[in-house]
Amino acid sequence: MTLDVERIRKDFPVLERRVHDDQPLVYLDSAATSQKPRAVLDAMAEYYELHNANVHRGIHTLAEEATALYEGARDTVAGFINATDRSEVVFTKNSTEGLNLLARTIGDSPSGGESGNEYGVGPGDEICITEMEHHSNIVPWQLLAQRTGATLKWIGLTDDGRLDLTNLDQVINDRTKVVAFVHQSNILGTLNPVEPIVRRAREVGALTILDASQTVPHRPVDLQSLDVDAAVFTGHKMLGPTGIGVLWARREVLDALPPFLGGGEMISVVQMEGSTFAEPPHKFEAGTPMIAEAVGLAAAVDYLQALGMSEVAEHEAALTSYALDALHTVDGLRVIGPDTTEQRGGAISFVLGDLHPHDVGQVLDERGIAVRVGQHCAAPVCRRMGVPATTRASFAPYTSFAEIDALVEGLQHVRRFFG
Amino acid sequence: MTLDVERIRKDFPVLERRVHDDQPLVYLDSAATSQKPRAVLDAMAEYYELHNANVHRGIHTLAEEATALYEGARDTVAGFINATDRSEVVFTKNSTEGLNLLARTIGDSPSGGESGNEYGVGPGDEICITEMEHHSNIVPWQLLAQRTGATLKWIGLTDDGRLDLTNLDQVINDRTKVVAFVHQSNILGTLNPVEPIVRRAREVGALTILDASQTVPHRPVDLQSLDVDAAVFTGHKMLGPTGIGVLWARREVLDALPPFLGGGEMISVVQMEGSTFAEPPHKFEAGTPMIAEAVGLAAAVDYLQALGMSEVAEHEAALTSYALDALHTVDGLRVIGPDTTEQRGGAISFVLGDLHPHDVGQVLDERGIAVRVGQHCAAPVCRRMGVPATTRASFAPYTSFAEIDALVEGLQHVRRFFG
Amino acid sequence: MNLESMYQEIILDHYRHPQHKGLREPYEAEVHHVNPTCGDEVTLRVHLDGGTIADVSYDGQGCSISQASASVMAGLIIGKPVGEAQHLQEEFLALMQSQGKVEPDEDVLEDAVAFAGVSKYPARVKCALLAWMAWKDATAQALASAPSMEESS
Amino acid sequence: MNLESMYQEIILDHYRHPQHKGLREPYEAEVHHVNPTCGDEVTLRVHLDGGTIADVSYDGQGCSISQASASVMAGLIIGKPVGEAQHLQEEFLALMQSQGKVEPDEDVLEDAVAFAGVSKYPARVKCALLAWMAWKDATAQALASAPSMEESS
Ligand SMILES: Cc1ncc(COP(=O)(O)O)c(C=O)c1O
Ligand SMILES: Cc1ncc(COP(=O)(O)O)c(C=O)c1O
Repeated sequence: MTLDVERIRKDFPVLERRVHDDQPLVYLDSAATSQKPRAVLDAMAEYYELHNANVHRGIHTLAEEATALYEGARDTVAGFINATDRSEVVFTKNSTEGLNLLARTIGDSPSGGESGNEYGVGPGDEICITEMEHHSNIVPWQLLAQRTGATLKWIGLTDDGRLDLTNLDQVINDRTKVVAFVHQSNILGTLNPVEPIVRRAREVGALTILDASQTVPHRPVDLQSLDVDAAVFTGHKMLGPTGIGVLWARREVLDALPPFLGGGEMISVVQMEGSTFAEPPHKFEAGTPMIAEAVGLAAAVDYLQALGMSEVAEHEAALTSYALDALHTVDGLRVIGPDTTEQRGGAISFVLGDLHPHDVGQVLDERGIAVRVGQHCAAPVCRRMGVPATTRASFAPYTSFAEIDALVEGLQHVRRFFG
Repeated sequence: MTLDVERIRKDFPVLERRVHDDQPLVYLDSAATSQKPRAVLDAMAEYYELHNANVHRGIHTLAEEATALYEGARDTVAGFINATDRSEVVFTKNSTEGLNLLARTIGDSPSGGESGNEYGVGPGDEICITEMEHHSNIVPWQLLAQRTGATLKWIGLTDDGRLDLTNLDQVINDRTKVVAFVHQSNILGTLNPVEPIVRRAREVGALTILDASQTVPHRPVDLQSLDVDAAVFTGHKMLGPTGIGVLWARREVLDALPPFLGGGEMISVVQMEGSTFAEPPHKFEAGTPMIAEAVGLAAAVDYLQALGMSEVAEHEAALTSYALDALHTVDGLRVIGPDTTEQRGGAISFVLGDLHPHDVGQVLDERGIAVRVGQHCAAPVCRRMGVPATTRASFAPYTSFAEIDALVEGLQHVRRFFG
Repeated sequence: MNLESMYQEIILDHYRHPQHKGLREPYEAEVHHVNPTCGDEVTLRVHLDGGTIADVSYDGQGCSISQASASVMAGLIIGKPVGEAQHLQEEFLALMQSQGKVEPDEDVLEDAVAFAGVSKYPARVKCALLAWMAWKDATAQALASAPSMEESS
Repeated sequence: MNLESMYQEIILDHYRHPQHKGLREPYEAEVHHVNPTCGDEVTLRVHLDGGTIADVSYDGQGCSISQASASVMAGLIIGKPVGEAQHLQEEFLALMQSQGKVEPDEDVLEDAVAFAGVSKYPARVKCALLAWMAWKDATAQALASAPSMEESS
């Protein structure tokens, strides 16, 4: 069954928006953040209008309702990614916090056997990432390496923007303690093979962390069957609100890592002299959580599941195929990243002759077309691909084929404008 | 001018709520979380329906609008607390994150002069808190002490629930590097004197951190004139949404501390080999921020400012005075914390004979009265005051005198119920 | 009225007059459990005698539900074979997690059926379970420290 | 149409034919500034000669606005006394921060008035300012390394 995009678009209020001289909005920036269906906005408004209270701490009616909604959201998310247990789902403020939570708590764990944590790192240990990571999966590991004396390594890229796995067995080796990599690149659109990387990481006993920010919103993702140890994703890219993300990790990993932030909700007994901590997931959820946001995220998951993630993936694959063909008709346009539909998602970066993406984006905007321009929080990719920046069009379930036509016409106009 | 509470109540949709057998809601749990006026919900809905985009990274219309709204929210908050500069306002997910940000980055700073950071701590150094802190201002410092070898000290309490400052000069001494204390206790209602503590901390050169979570929502707070180095507060307690808080710190403090979370937005140049960082506030705002939440928080600030913070404080002082008198008419009721209106805010804890607060709260709930029962994330206070837990009634601008009457009647009923 | 479904007379009775309360010798294991949000605490000892729960003694503070539950539990399991007591614990746990949707078996749970109403109040379920969880923990420790007993149970 | 208020012919001209571009000797200070979101970069050198901006040379990559702005700036300030150039920088900064609400003084800013339209596009203001900020930074460094010049400026 294919998606009924016209019907879907009616669920998204912002798609009625007109910009500049009454141009209808053509929103092709969903990889930066997605738009939200009314069901998500309604769920949050209903939370605030009927049930708002702090969670876990109260016995009055609103507190019980709010707690049930918040913990219910955890169940919804756990089901969506096929977690073994709801306690493996930790709510964070975004993907970035989830990755930093891991890097910080790994850094707090003394490395090596006896004294404690098997996940700790220190001098001589290596952390492996890739050259196509979002800054949020680079900088936390650089900071961890600085703090602990561990060394950061990375898997390089091929010229067409895929991971170069030829030297995988050297890059991931007996010294490697952590392998953190992106499921789908937000700039190149490349969908990475999880299996060979996880297999190699398992061989050397490294912890595997998947940045699933760009896949969970766009295709079925079963974290159990991907066999990674931990993964992150972010609500605002999956039709949900800002201010919420998810860290999922196997229960034994959450049990072994020390707490990240200290405060209300994450404790068991607090005395001035010292404290003990709650079990996961609450161990990692200090302070008043993002309650309304969790409710909104659960509504987004329900919405996506009603569409069907396979149908979403199919629709976006069709858009991508159509867009790649259409973009090739534009003179001087070069796709940065995989130029075919194989193992890639609906985020397409390109350059147009020697025009700077800023100028391209500005002229497109004047026609109501919203694309992202710049380095997309992935500066090393630009450096590697030899471009200062790119223009990127990215898709979501509400993206229509007509919007791709508008983009291509817009690009023709850009060429004329700068003559 | 006094607040027109009946008019104000109409702005809060949840106050129409009925619970159990059609009992009107009597919400006396605002210290846990406040309710939200329609203006806040509308501001967030409007953001999502018209302007939603990721911030700082785009040049298309929506991205510029979203960025302007987000950065505008920073200006609004900076004005509200009288910050010297907007770059001193860092958005966090709640107060707890702000306190942990400080504790973590202080922990990352090597202590002592030459190697770098003047704010670092190590063995021999002391951190001073008080015995009336919320767990969120205890546990981060315990964890910091554990990580660095520094020692945690605290200012004790008097029997009527005030800070015992008699030995202030010993507790804060030449070894003290950080003094972190609560402006108003969430459990006792005590309003603490900032001036003598800051004066002593300045004498010994310690960094001063104020947990203003319970004052910023309820009275005028001018952080410049309080002369602290840093302060935190949280959106959901000040008529704003969940998922957002504020860390304010003097610019030189933010400049000197290393980054907390690494990722998008907080960087200047990212290379695989190493990165440089943005200036404050962005240095401390890694990842996609809480955009809609910042917009909602700004609307909450606007709403509070329209009421007038002095008027809010006056109204809550009148409620507190009325409530203390009324509660004293209940047989066997004992106030835990200051039993007068002096230097205290609108959060009143009490015990009722030897009835457990859980039972008290449960019977009140059946009559629609929402109070908090338990340890209020301040277990050491309960231990110090010799009670296992308390029942707490707490107020906000929308709290009416009739609600306090309902509470007192409810408590009479509780006594009868348990015979 | 809902509230009376929770505060059954039998619960209030046990609360006012707790049975088997106080810490006694001998015992093979002692545990201390808390409910961090509300400050309920229980210290509980288990004394096994050849596969039988010879004594359960406890002390603590907490709300009516947690106090009454400890009292009812002690009366129910003292003198029972370990296996049967474990079965009772599971039955009680299931009842508490039922959100009021399960009809409890009075022949098995006796006075403990009075807690059925509590299962509709999620925040109070922890109170009702506090003593039971402490007992489960203590019994596991007692069995572990005396492996020969486990066989005979 | 708005867009043409930003992409004035004069800006596109400077973009297509940048003036004073390329790094030259001698110089007292060199800086490298970037705009992290979009990858714009500029390397810029300042050569002072007794209180006068003897040369400003630069290289870099970026959008039409950042490239044209560097070109216009160099043409405007080369040969000017340091104090006057600093004044120009402040005027240009004020114009860029005006959100299109200030009427620029063509007698002072000359070709740089063409950037008035850019001030309505907050995301592009950084592009227009990149070279100016680099110049300000480099000049401060050059002055610091040769304090005698500062006096004569
Ligand atoms: C005094 C005080 N500090 C800190 C906090 C923590 O706030 P949050 O849970 O929003 O992080 C609270 C409220 O829970 C509080 O009352
Ligand atoms: C692949 C990838 N990882 C991580 C992130 C960071 O997500 P957030 O900014 O929500 O933390 C993003 C998006 O910005 C992303 O595309």
